[in-house]
Amino acid sequence: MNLRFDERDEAFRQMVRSRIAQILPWDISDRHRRLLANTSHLHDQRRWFAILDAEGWSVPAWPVEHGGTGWTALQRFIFEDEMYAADAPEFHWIGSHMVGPVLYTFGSKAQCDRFLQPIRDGREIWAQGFSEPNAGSDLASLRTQARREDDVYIVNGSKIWTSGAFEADWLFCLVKTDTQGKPQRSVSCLLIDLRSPGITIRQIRQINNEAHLCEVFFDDVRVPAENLVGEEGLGWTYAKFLLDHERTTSSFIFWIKRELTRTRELGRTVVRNGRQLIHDPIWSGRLAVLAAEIEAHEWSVLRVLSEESSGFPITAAASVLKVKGSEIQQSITALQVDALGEQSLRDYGAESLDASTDPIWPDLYQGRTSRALITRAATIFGGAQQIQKNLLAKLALGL
Amino acid sequence: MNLRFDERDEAFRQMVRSRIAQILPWDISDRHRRLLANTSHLHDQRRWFAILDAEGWSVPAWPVEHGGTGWTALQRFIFEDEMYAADAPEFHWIGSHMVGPVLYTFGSKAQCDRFLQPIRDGREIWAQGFSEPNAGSDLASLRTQARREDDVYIVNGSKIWTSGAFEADWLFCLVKTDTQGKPQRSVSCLLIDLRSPGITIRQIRQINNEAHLCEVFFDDVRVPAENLVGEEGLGWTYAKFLLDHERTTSSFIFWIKRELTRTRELGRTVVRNGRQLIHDPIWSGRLAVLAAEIEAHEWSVLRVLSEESSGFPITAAASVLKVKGSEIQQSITALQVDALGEQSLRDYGAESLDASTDPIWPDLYQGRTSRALITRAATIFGGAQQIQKNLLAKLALGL
Amino acid sequence: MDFELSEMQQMVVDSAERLVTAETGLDQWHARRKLTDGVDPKLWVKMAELGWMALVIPEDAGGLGCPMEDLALLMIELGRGLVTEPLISTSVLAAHVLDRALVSERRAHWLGRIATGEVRIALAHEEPHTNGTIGVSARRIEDGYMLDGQKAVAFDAPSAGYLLVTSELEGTSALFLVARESTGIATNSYALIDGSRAADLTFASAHVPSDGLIASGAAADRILNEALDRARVALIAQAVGAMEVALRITAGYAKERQQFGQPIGKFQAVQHMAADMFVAAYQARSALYAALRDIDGDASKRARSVAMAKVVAGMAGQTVSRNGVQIHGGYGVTDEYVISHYYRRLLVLEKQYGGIDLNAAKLALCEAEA
Amino acid sequence: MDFELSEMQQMVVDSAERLVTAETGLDQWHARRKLTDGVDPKLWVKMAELGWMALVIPEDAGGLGCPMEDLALLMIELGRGLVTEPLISTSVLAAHVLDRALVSERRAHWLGRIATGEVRIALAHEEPHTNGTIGVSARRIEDGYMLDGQKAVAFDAPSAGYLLVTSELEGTSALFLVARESTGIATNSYALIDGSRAADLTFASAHVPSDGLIASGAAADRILNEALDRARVALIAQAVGAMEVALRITAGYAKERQQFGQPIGKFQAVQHMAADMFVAAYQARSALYAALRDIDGDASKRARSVAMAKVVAGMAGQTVSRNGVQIHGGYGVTDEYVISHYYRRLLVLEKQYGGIDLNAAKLALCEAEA
Repeated sequence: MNLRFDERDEAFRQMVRSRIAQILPWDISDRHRRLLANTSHLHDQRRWFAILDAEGWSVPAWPVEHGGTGWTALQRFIFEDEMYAADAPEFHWIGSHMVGPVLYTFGSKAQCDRFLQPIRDGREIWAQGFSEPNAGSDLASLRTQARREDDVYIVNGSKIWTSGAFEADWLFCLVKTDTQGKPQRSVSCLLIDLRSPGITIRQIRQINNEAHLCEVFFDDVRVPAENLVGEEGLGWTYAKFLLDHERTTSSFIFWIKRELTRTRELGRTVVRNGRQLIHDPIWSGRLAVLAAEIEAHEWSVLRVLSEESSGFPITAAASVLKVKGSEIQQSITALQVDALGEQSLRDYGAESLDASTDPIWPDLYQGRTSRALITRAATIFGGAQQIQKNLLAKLALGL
Repeated sequence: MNLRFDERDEAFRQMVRSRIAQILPWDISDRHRRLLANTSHLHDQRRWFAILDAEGWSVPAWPVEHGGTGWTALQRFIFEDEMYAADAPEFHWIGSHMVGPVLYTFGSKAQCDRFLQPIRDGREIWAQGFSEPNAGSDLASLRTQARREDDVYIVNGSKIWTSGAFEADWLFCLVKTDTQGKPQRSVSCLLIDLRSPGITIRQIRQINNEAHLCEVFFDDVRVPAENLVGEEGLGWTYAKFLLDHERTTSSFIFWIKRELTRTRELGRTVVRNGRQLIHDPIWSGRLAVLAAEIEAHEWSVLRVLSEESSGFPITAAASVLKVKGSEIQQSITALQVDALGEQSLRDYGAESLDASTDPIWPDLYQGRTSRALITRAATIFGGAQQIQKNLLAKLALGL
Repeated sequence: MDFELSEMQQMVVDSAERLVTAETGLDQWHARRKLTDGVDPKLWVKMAELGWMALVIPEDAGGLGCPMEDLALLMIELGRGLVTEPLISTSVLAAHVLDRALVSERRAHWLGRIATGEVRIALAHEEPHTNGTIGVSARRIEDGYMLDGQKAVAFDAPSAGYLLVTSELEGTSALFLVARESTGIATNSYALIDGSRAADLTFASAHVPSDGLIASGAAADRILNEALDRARVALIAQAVGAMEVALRITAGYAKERQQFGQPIGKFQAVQHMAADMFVAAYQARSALYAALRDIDGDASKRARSVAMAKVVAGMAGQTVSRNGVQIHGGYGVTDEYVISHYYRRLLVLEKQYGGIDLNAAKLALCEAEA
Repeated sequence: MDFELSEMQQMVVDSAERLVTAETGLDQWHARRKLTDGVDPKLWVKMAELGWMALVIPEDAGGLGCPMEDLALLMIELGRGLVTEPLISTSVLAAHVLDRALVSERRAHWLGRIATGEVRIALAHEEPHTNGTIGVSARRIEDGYMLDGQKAVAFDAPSAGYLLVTSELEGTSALFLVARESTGIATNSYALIDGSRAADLTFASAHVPSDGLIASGAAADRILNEALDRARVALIAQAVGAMEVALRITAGYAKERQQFGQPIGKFQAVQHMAADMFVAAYQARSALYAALRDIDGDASKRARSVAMAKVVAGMAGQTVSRNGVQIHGGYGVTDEYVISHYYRRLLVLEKQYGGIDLNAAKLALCEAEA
């Protein structure tokens, strides 16, 4: 065991940092800083992906033969850390972190040829159709059906909480291809063109005014059979592969570190009782404890990334990242809201504004409460906190 | 609704306060202040009960014909508040708050004649035998049996967590008198002389060095049938009566208020970084929030005492008192421990010491950590916090 | 001490319950976003007709002279219905200020206008907390005063005809009553997250006639603090009502919503989150009662009890609204489920006129100075 | 960055595991209460023979020159076994001070004695926090120094032959090495709640020879802070070990203990408390790693990382020990179940050399001054 940072990693960080500073358009990072929504601006994201693709950096984790970088896990960690620190748009997770890996692992050559490049360069954006109105945390009760007829599947049913479906191009969708069999063997993965006839998309307005989550309805939607991923009935296997593949994403570590920086800025911007808030011992005490939790959280991520061996399955450690990460997201945004006091109550609406010229409302204030509101979802989506803790008790402790 | 205090209640408080000051022996309150244990010193308690009995104040809540005071619920509240504030020993709950009420409500005249007076004057001390090694929170699985033979019951089995059994005179005991019937109709209440042959008592050393909790073993213990309370099979009814009867005791409100006073004293006694701890904004902030919680908690007790009408059963409100009361007991003792820092780590052993002459260790320090350690039991005994919350969800919310 | 409702109190509660049932709900709340100033004029008139604006105004000034307990009961009901009409600004806060600052006919005139719902008055007190902004100060001129500076987040100002403006004047405090649309006053209005409205006010050589100064020095501070504490009690009462309904809605949802083959309310984790909500809401109501006991009493005791209640109700509001959303799962963070509106309203009620943090700091200072 | 154990590390861990398995457990802990000074001399010798006292002492002074990672791994194992032998005081804290304060032969002499387990040295640094007590100050006399004043809760002092005493000297800091039984030094020994021992020390014209002053001024402060941070890391590592075992014991209990017809581990509430323990223990180990990364680096970064780890591990220790006791029910608060011993030990580990509160305040100051 040797926990000192390697000089080479530090050099890599410097290289990445200066290159991002060169290639990231100023208007993108500026807009990104004032974002009200919790997800990056899609147009900016596409532009940024195209730029990264030209650099060969848009899908660092993919195998080199599919356009990956060949970086170590720690280097990929550093790269993403720097992307966030630079206020760059984030990865479009569904395509780069889910669909891509599933396709190059289980998909056909034709699927790889058709789909991977548009993911790499941001031309095609993917959404993910897992949850259904009656199957939130309980994915075993999926009902959306795909009936095979000759060389097409006829899909009927609906999905919910499909992030960004209204502006996405494709849907990576779990469907039931077998209504008789065991739930574990009856689910398949289909790639569905979101412009197919029979698809209706409804945006759901959220607590923070965004309407990014969608409901997607399928009414006899015809999907070419070649869009089946791998084998029928193995949908669960692929979904599980995804979760195992993406062990550290749910830690939100980079997002959290960026918000920590913003919180510190807030502490120096807000003046209360004639002094900067950062000099209020109670507020800075909360900040300090949170910063300590974040430091530890970051090391938890590094441990999982490095697959540290221990007496329990690594999936348990991944659950720790999710549980702690979602808690911290909520704590840090709450601390921002508290910093702003009554000024936190302003509703900025759904659209991000131009740069502020009003000294009462510095740019930094915009989006803080919006973020805090939607962050209540951190303990809900991607497996509610309750489910995560059930899982932990079982995986790590055998309860 | 009118929430202002009545002048007459304030006058009553003054009367009680000055009378207690007159009759409470100085050595008792002095010892009581330096107590390491969580329960009052039994010898002092007996002395104090005798004094209170002479005053006619030893069992204020009992009907006047049994020696009660005829005070209103609020007056009894004030009386007890003043007892604690004066560092008097507390009531010996089991006798005065449990056995007495059960006997004068369900017991025979002979039982009342025999048992009530010695409870009133502290001559006979009672313990309570409810829990068993395999029935902690789950009282339905009691196993201690009482087999009727002519005019005696033969008792076999064991009880655990029996507070003070080693120094008590009598045991108020739940036993199974029917091994076939439904659990709800198979339990009875027996009054058992703790000096009966066949009884073995083992003291259990606790986390705070006290050994007040006991295990009581029954080996063919013969109990006269006249010591059956009420009817066979109605043990649950009587136990439930007790709980309904004692809605506010588990709030620990008076205990908590006394610890709040001590915590404030600590804040002025401890000097840290050259200033009194009370001037440390983080510590005094924690104290302030806790004091606010305690103020609200006290009003919760008053609402239950006054049987405020609301949309849910009053037993739910009583559970709130237990849940919140035990949380606060833990928070306030933790705040004391934090105040003492490294000095909180000293182990004082089990026996209270004489008044301190060492300025490093003022009397006030003694017992703080001991109290904090045993207070972990507040969320365990008398219905674990988990059980209380199950109950609340059911009673108040229908879940 | 008596927890039973008087006849008058029962009447207030019943009328409020009827109005809340008839006039609130998701559709209405969504519709209110389109009101320019956050106030539905018809609803305002109805409330005035029910006597609510007159409730705590003294009888000698045309009010009903009811105690604060009655107001709290009304506010609990309005909190249940998420009613954000600017009742507190006008009929609690401004009414108290004008009752104490004005005398004889002028007092009767203004309190009468408030009691009938004819006028709305907002407090402009808080100043922005960043560099580059300046607070309001006044200077004496020949025929009155000239005000300069800025106020931020003046609750309910967009719909108010008049403002109560706190200001520095010759080294001491001053309280002005001015028409909001006077020359030299610019209003920057915006919505808050619960759909109510607030504004920043910029005073640029704003002229106030001599009688616009209604209190100054220690009296101004005292009156303002009294009025703010009464307004805080009203906010706390609304929070209690909001929590009790959020709890009911969430328990209802937990009984209906099926996951893993049973209602989610059968899961112990959900039960415990709900139980924690219940405990919190109970505790908040108790804190409200404690504040009501002291609201007309000794100033330092009053300030302390109100701050305590603001802290307890604020923390309780967080527990209730957070657990309520959590139990609702994904639906909890949508605008389409009412629980998210309770969440936002409870956040406003926590922060308005000082959040948990500011009140805890105030109490900590009391502890240190005791 | 590499999380795999080296051969040396594996050896240390294995030997510690063996010793812990053989030498600890309830009966041993109960027996240790009767030791007068808290140290089992046989165990001490065994530990010395295993090279543990020499572990982080530089090779040029007769030590093994291992990095702090190795020490942390050893401490994790000792934490598992609730070993309270005064290893940290002597072979971490005092060893570092003497390594940095002494030179050449004298350094080799003292470090050699520590490495072989021949001597035990305790730090007397903290001063009592009440009125009526006075801290230690020194004045120069002809043939050395005279010390007066008091130290409180000097950990492990009762079994130590020597003391490292911090003192004021001519307006600056000074660090003395003195024999504990020197004339003028009175030791008031007592047990701590985990069975270890501490003492208050009263210096009344205690004479220290000239070479007893081993560092002064900024150097004394720097050396002491470095040594304390290393000791803190060792405490944190022990806490990590204690948490991991408390977790295992509790999970085991939850699988065995039946209530309401099933193991209590089947109840979701118990599962979630246990899951929270797991998360906390995981987080604590991560914090330890962060501190280890910076332990030999830049002073302010080191102090910050160690304080962070002390806070995180402190809070985690509370979660683990509190939930562990809660899941054990009544048995959790008895001396007869080991979980209560983990509870007490984790409380000591949290508070020793600064608890959550002091370290959080230190970090808050860093935030403000950054």
